[in-house]
Amino acid sequence: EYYGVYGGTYIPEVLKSSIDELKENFYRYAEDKKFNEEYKNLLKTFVGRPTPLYYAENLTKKIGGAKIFFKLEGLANTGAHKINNSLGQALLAKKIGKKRIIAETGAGQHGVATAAVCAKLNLECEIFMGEVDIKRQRPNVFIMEQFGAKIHSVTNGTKTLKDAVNEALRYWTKRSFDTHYLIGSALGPAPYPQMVKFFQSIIGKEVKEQLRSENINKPDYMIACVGGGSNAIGFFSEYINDESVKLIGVEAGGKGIESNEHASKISGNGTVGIVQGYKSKFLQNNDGQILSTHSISAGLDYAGIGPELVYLNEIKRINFVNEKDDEVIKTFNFVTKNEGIVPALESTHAISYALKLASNLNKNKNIIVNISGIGNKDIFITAKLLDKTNWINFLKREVEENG
Amino acid sequence: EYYGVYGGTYIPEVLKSSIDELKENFYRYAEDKKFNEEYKNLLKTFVGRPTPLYYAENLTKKIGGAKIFFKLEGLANTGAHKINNSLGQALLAKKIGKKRIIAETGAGQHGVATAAVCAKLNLECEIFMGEVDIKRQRPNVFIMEQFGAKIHSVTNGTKTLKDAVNEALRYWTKRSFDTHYLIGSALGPAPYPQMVKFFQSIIGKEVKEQLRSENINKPDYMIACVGGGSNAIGFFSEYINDESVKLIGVEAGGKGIESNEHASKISGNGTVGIVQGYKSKFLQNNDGQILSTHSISAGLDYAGIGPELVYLNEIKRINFVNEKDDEVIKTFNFVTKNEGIVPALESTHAISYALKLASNLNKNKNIIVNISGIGNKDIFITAKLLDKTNWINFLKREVEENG
Amino acid sequence: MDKKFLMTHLVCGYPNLKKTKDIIEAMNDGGAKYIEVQIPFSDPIADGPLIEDASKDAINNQITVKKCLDFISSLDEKLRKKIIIVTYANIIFKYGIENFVSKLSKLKLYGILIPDLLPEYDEGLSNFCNKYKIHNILIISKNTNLNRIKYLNKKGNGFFYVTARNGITGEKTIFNLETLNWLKKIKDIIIKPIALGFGINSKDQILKIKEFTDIVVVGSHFIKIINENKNCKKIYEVIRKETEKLVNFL
Amino acid sequence: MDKKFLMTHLVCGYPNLKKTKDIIEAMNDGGAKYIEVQIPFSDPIADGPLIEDASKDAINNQITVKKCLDFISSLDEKLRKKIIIVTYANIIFKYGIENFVSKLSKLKLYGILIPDLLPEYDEGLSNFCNKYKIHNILIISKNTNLNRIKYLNKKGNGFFYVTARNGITGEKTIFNLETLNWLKKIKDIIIKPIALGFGINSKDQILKIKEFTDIVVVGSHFIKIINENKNCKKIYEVIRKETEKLVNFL
Repeated sequence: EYYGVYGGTYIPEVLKSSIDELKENFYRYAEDKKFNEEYKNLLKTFVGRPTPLYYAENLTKKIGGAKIFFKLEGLANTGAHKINNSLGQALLAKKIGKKRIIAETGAGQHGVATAAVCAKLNLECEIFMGEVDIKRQRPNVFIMEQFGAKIHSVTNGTKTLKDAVNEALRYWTKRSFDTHYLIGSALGPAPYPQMVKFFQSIIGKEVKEQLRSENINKPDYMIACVGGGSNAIGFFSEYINDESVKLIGVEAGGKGIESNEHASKISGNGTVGIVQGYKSKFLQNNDGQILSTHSISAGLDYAGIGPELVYLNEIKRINFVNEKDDEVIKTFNFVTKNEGIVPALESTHAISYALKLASNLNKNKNIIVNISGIGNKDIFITAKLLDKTNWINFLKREVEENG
Repeated sequence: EYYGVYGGTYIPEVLKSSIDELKENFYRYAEDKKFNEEYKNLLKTFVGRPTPLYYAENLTKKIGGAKIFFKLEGLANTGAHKINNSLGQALLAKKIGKKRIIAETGAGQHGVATAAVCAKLNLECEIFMGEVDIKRQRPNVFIMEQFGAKIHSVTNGTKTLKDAVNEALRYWTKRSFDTHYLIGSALGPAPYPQMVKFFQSIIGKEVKEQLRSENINKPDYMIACVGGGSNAIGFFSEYINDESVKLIGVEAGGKGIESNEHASKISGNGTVGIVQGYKSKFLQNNDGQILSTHSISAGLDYAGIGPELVYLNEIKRINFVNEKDDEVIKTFNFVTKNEGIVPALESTHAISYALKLASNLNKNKNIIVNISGIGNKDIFITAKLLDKTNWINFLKREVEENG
Repeated sequence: MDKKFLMTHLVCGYPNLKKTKDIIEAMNDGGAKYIEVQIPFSDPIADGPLIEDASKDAINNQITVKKCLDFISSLDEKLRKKIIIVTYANIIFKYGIENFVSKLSKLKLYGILIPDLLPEYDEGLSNFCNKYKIHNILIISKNTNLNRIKYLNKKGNGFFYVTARNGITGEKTIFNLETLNWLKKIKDIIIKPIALGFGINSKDQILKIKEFTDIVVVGSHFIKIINENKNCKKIYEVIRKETEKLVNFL
Repeated sequence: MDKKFLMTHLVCGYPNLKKTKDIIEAMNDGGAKYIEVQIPFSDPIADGPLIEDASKDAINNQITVKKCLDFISSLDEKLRKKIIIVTYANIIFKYGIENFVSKLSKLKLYGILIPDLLPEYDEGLSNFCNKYKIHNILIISKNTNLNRIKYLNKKGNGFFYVTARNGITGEKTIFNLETLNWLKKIKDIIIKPIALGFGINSKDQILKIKEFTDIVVVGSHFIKIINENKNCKKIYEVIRKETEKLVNFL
């Protein structure tokens, strides 16, 4: 349950029995052949796996260094890697006999993935989302509602992701007997970090197999963006024990570390704490109060990070860097124009660093970047930044013609 | 070049040599092993094929008749089947030595797919789009521009799709020596219907293979929506010669055939004509003037239809029906809630009919529905209809905070 | 050098049938040898915005194929003999191609020009034209290679419409040496007269090209003048004077 | 039947430190046996909206851990001995758990209650509490099974806080027969006194439960009263009277 000193199970007594039940069931089903077959079959037919491993030939040539590959998680159903975990946990919850799934969501991707899976598996679904996020992320809220999910507007605290987590935990303390709390990142009390990694490790497994069919022995570098870190830990999973593969996590540099408007826990100024059930690094003040964070990408905009990543950084297995909002937007432009792929802003952080790295490496090296999601979801951010007049005029027209 | 009396090459003299060149090259490359390998590799790594064949178990159980399967084309890169054809034609154009791709687009899906492919293949890309459509479909315009495409606003005629086709044809008459016109549906002058079918037939081929691994000998029914008909003809392709497989095309019933606000050429009141380069059925008046059409789904909102489909209907190989806007919206609700999949409004026409059909069939029958695209693109239509107040308030907020 | 002729162009029903009558008579009186009367079609892929917009206006003003033909039948026979009907495949297909050609024949019109019907896919048009003695005007474009020109030469039964550049109607054409040499080659192959068109509107152009052609086509230029004068009561005078002016350059 | 005691609750620094002083003295003077002083934390997962909002207010008003501890050290020793510090793991972890416990010891406080530190994962809290003679209040919830209650019984060194239902602070609890039977079972196992809390605010409730517990906890109810009287100059009187009233039900 611990990675070095990180991880653990820091929960109220009222949740102890549910967490114990979950632990026991997770470790049992993780070994269960039938469960794994059912999971894999749904990954194939419902999620659309395997997602491609794609050679970004144009970027490689323009940069003129290492070969750059993308793992295109954004082609999964609901547009991101999140569904790997949502599907796995929901299936597990169904096996245990739970009737209802609750989940927190910030930007909405985890909520959308979870709502989709619940529709598929005939589970009730309630999503906790900060009031501020609900207002900002209406397209995702709409999709969740279409999937039949009930949205709880969280009006406590800062009314964003961390408060949605708190509220989901509180709700869980009341209903854990028939309800599974489906955490969306590799964090929270054990067994969540282990469980989320388990379900996201499909990404790394596919990479390994796909590299084999490209006749590449192994990656030289693997790069993933890190908010909570579920895409990163799943993507890295197969290679953590192979030290010849360099692993790099890219955090949200926001407006720069010195500005304190960022979400970089490891490469920035996070410190060790125990929050929301787990011990890890958090952006917090000297008293231990959690700070508000900033990132252009809603999916990275969170004060905590998965405990295993912190540990793997501490033992120097994963290196962490960060990329700033403005660099990310530049990279977004560059990638869409040259590859015909729209990366999520989250994933664009990883690409942004990969491009810098590639230019300093020999052509016989290869870099694999996890494109954790597709960027169409970000249009209300990117269009506003890159095409403001047309976009605002379009929205005005929509309002005028239908208001 | 003809299917019965339909098809042909009805073009101005100025295009004759380009069409001849294209015909010759298409038939040559269609047989070329290296070309096909390159195409298939890109389908795998860039498009994300194969797309899943998915058993819609919940719908099947609720309906209580035939088994319903979905072919999930919406999980392809850029969210629809359109890219199969865009990729194939662009690759062909590149082989022929063209430097530039032009394409028409209505709702924008074909434009987005074509722009993506051009970014990938380093081809210049110019997209013709009606002024009215540009205003309505800003999200797709934004994505195309991100891919580096130049958008031509078409201000002639009704300023919508058919005028974009006209304008693209006109532009092509000037620049055909270095420019390929990438038509997005299985229509236009030969060899376009043949070529688009060829590139879209990957859908049918995959279905055949996927059924085999499900131990299903063949489909009993195949259902696809039909605007121009490229998803339908590609999806049906493997089974056209097997008359035991019933093929059904579902057209846009709009507000009902009797209202004359629809886009149903075969099941509605289309008549034979020669327009935009091909002989087929069109919605037109007694003089042969093309009528404006209506559908809730922009992708079906076109007055023409592929000539092969008309022929296959005439010889009673494909049956055509239509579904109305309001039925489609009901089905959209039903499918999202029960399957965790968001079908494009186009494809929802096909599902809508499939549900009716399934209920009258025995449980040992199976129906495969082509889900030609994912419905997230329709949010500006669906959210307005299904969640108007929240949606308009959201847009207002976006305008106010950024205007 | 032989006498050269002018062919003019108008869209039937634009701005309305009454003015169409003024215009066609003005062209006739001004000395045009041939007059292209375009029956409007909703999707004219070979035309530029001027002709498309005029067509759209006419259709919106309830012009129909029948009204066009009735209008033409109301004209003097002498004038009718100058008329070449220009329209798109779908219009005559919907009408019935044989019916349409026979109708033109009854009206004693000169010919027909359908830009989207190539001889290989013409739905019997050339046969019907032969049968009913209507000239079927074929187009030769700058993309048409010599072999194909020879082929077309055999197919056409009227003069040939040579488009002096790629693209559509209504855009300016520059006649450089290469184009003029190309025109010479065509004249060597084509036995029938040729009409040279696309973007001709100035004295300079006409003087440059008249030795290479039998007929000079001025199309969109007239649409533009009609457009500018559509509310003018003296449209007859304007068009007649312009026609006379152009004829005088020949 | 033994004498029963009241434990009250307040958030340190809410609405401000001056009023906190009035409130804590009022509770003391009103007859509370124990007073929970909650050091605010930004993300209190075991608390309902009342305590969370009070915590947020206090933090926004620049309350810090140091200010809380300084405030407590300014109180009379007799009062301090009644105090149980309630806060979350991160606050004491950041401070240093041993330092924190030793500080409480120096201040002669009664105990500490950290809802998100279970004995199995308590970062040494119980050891430090034993070392520095501070009572470590453990929680028993309705989900805690009998085996675990036996385990906790061995781990705690102060009284046990029994939450009378699932969920979080501040919601009303209904004491039915099943709950009362459950409480009896707990009393059979737990040697140390128990404090029963979560949603207690009425005479009825208190009369119903007092035979099953040693200490009755009234928490969110006080936060609500403080909230309603936060601008009232007579907050001391209000709180003291409420405390006296509740004590009299016991």
